[in-house]
Amino acid sequence: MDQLIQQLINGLSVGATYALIALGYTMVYGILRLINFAHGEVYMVGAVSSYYLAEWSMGWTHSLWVSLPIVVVGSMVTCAILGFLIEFLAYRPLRDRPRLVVLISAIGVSLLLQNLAQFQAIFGPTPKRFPELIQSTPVLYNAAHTIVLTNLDILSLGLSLGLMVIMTWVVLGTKTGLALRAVSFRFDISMLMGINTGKIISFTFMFGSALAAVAGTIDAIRYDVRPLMGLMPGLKAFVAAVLGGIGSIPGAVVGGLLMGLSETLVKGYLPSAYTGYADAVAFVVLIVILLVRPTGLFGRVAPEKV
Amino acid sequence: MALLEISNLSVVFGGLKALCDFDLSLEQGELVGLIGPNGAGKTTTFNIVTGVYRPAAGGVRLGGRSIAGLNPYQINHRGIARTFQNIRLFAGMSVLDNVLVGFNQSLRHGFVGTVLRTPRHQREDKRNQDRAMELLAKLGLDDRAMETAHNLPYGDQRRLEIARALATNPKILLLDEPAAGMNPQEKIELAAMIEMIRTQFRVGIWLIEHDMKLVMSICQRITVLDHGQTIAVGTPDQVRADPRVCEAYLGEPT
Amino acid sequence: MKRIAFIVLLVLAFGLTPMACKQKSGQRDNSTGDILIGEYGSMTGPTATFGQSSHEGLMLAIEQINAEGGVLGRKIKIISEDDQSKADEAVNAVQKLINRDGVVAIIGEVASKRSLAAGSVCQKYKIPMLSPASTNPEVTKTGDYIFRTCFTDDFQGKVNGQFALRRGWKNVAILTDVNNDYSKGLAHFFREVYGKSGNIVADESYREGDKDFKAQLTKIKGTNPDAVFLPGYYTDVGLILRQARVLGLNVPFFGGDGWDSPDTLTLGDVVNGCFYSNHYSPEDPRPEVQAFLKAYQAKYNKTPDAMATLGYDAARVMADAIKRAGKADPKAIRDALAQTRDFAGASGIITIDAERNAKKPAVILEIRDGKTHLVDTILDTGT
Amino acid sequence: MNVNMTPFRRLPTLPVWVINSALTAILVGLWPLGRALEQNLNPYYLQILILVGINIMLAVSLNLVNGITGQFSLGHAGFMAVGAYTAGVLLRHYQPEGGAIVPAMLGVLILGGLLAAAAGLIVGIPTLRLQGDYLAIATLGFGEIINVVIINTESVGPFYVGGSAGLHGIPIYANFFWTFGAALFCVVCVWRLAYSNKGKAFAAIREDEIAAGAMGVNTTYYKVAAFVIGAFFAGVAGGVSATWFGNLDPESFRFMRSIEIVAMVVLGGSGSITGAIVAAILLTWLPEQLRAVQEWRLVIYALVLILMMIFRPAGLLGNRELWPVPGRRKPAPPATSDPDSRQRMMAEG
Repeated sequence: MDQLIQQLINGLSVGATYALIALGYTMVYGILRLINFAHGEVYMVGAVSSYYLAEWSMGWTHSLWVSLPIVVVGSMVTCAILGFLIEFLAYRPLRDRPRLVVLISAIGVSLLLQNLAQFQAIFGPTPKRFPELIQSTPVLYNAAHTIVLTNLDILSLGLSLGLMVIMTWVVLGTKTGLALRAVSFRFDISMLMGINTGKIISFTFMFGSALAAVAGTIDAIRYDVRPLMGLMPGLKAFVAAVLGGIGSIPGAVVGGLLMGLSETLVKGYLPSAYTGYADAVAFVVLIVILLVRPTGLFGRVAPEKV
Repeated sequence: MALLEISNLSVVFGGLKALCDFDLSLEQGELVGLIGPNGAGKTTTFNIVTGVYRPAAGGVRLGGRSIAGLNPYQINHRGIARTFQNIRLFAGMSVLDNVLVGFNQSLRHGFVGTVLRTPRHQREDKRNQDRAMELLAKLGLDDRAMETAHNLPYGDQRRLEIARALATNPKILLLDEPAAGMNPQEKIELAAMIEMIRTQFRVGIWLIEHDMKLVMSICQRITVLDHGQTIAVGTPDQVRADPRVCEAYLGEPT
Repeated sequence: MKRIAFIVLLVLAFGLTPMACKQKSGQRDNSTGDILIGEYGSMTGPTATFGQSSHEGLMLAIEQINAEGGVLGRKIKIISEDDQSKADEAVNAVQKLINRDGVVAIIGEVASKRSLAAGSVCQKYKIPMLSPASTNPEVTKTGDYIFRTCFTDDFQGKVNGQFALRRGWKNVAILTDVNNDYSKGLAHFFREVYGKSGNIVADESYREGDKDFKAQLTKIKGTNPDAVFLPGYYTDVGLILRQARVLGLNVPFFGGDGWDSPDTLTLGDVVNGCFYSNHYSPEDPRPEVQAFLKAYQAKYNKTPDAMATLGYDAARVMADAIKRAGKADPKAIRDALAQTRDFAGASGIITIDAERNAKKPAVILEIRDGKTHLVDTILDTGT
Repeated sequence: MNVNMTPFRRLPTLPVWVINSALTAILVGLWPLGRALEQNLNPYYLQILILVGINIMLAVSLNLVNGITGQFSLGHAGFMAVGAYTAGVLLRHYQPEGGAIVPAMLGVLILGGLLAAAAGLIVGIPTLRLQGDYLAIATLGFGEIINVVIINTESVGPFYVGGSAGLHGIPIYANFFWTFGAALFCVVCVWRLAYSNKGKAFAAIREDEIAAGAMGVNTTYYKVAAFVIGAFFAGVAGGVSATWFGNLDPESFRFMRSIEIVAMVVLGGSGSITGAIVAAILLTWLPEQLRAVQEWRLVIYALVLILMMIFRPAGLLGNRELWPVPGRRKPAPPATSDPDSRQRMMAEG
């Protein structure tokens, strides 16, 4: 029983990363119907920049409360700028082109970032441990120490839920959000209605990239930083977004958490011989979801064909 | 029994009855109209008959056999072809290729024959090409055969859609607002062309059209729909005289 | 029309120019000028860490050798090719090194599956290949031109099995990387030895690139092992140990030379009391070891990991073989490589046996307070 | 007679028997040509040439699915893996020799293709209900599943598969003849399917699936057919590569490989068969040329992809071919394989 609870905590903690990345996917996909293949790499850049920011800031301050905001805000700004540049340089010129073309361009960006990060002068291929800013320490545990909840588990879960609320507010409660919804609903018409669609799209990319930076920072602290760290989480987060219903903000979070849970439970409870298949779980889930309920859990229900 | 028999056809969208107890019969060589205000359920009717949507209740029978619930391509094989309200040509393909796709279902050779270019494949390819050119000639599009479909003027695109539908060798042809966007001169030509198709290809034509003049001048019978309900059936004169039709089109008489 | 001309030009420019000036394979004159040695490795891709590390060690060795005047009065020139951590690319790279650059010998790869892929090419063209770190027993079975200067999986797996038995651990859990044949190989031979009298209570796996291991660790913790065998690379060891300690899994972990890296030593408390088998101990007073550590520190400003040490030794063994061969000829170099006896490398005293594998004792190191301490030396696994 | 009005006129084409015998002659001629090349060409360039042949097969077969039928698949490397492992495992197990080599090669290549086609059928029937990006991501997922399965499979019955260590010691029987013979077969098949009356249905589905259905085209059948035929040739290409390299690494069939093939299709021009061939040659040659710039190699490759898409988004050839095709004399505008017209409307104001 204790083990099950621990595995559920493990699963939610892994899922929180997927959820944070999926939020960015869902925003960009919701508005442009584009799989931003480079999104996983933005997450990686978020981790790399927070690594450097932490090194730099801890060089002159020992206060967590000075360092942490610099790291988080700094990497969010870096990634927002990166997201803006990616959209502006690699996607915007292709706005009226078939999706396949945009996808190839996105893949190009993704390859570019991966390989630049592998340069020794930029980051290098070797995983680097995050400077000791926050240690992962158990904060809640039972007497036998069989159930452990760490500060970082709480932080990542709290952040993904908190950001979900903030995003929902941005989309539903602000003027920008209204424009965003309009653009996502009918791109062509909203342009005629005087919405600066270019600006809205830039905003979406910057916002989504900043979210990826948050995920990158948390994972950098929890795990470590490596140039290829964006590959699998990027794919799995996309699956999470589809699972939750792409375009839906709570869907991305729920999808991410479910993905984390299912992976963890497979690893934790299947006989050893089959735990190697855990990576396939994400994709089996994806295919089943797409076939049974293509709109995902929270997706808008398509007009029913009677 | 008539060639196309529709009885008690109903369809529901999210609790809303988009079509209710629709009846129609259509004979070979007949030309029947379907009119009604916007949103009356006209195109929905076409979509059900051609298999795009599935009916909630009611039957569609072609030549005595039920076709309700079949796939669009199966219904086309049984002998119903259609055009679309918003033109849906194979825009990037040539005019000729558009028509050739219509002949696709008549091909008797398989993929192996295609790859080996067997004599039968060659015969069929050549025959279809000749038939396609013949068809295009009848509709006055033969000199545009090699043009890309989306480069055609609007009226020609409408005609190409009809030619493509005729290529599938239908018994019944469903035309969804063929005159939309045409000028009066083109409409006169269209009326003549529909008449020509009806007699030369010996098909039953079922027509959705907003242009009253056109409908009244060529249709033998007319059904009027409003909010999914059939409000009038009859000859053009009968329909024109029906007070409920006037009401539907002009609003409540005051 | 312009477009077609453009394409034809492109094709000509890219495709046909070098085709036209074709040269026959390996007919470069090797008797004068620099001695060309090819190196292929994973400079990019998932295992770039190890490829680059090995490359650094190798370049240090070559630099030293050239500074001392080279071999046979000539300088050694390394031509380095990246294989992106892909087996097919490794074949392309080696083809290029042999047939376009005309190298006399090849050093590479760190990963066994790529050494196996490219090894058959080297064997075909009879160019000696010396792998610094490919541990799969199959690698040198490719042919008589393929050598290695590292342990084999069976040796190191058995060493660890024996060690676990000597420590008196009754219950051991195993955590392997399914994507990594090194890890799987070590686990396989560990089971063979340890499984005879010990009790394997859990046999879990993860996949290269995974970062969260809590699911497996929670499961392992539930089986109450005395120790955990973790035959992975140090890139994962740190993550796994830190997560294990947070979950309260406080038993010793032990593994192979994949652990050897400054990164492992700086892990702090979590790694205290853990063990790994290695080629040498940094405390070893032998001059080869101390000189290497100093030179590496001076050049790269960091402590070497196992890959760097192995790359360094591979280059030195190769240079030594060329010296003994007396000429830069592939066949002569091969014969000299096969004759390598008691070569004093940084990673131990290397003797190439009849199967073209390096024979050298393994040491077991214990990590305590950021330092390694020699606890055992095992040469013969006795099985 | 109006000179400007040039209605349909059949292009002068050679009789089919002439073409068929010419193709057979070329196929037979590949044998001595291959022998001559193998003896005289630098093995490094021969290696690249063979890779070109394998990539042509992959790009052209994927073009049938992605470019011509407009179904966005990202699982091509998965099908390639099925064919590669079939051929590799069987040849390694039975080690045919002497006179048995030719029938064995023919057998394993075809069997590999058929098993890949079967996988295509199993994957295709459910997933082809999906559209656009969803299909792409589902096929990508399928490729990853195949990879995970191979990694976790040491052996099947008496056959050794190798698991994550890869499969080694496959006899090297593939050569120039097998590679380009298979490539020729693949190109001819896809070409004839695409440019026949029957094959018009593939393009019709790309252009407008609903209209194609209403015109009597069994869209599911044709989509699955394109998928299965594409998978077949991917399997054959995998088989050739397995017995050319002599070893298989499960990692080389992951989605990055699929993406490389998609890049060839898009770079050549979606729908253009000769374009796919040109792109396959270019994208095989380019990385080898770039070895000179060492670590900048993949950075430049990535930049080429991005710049190519921005400045030549329709690919090298658009959807044209290098030479005129019967019944397609006037070039069509760049095909927009996108069923969602909304994307097209997204031009910046």
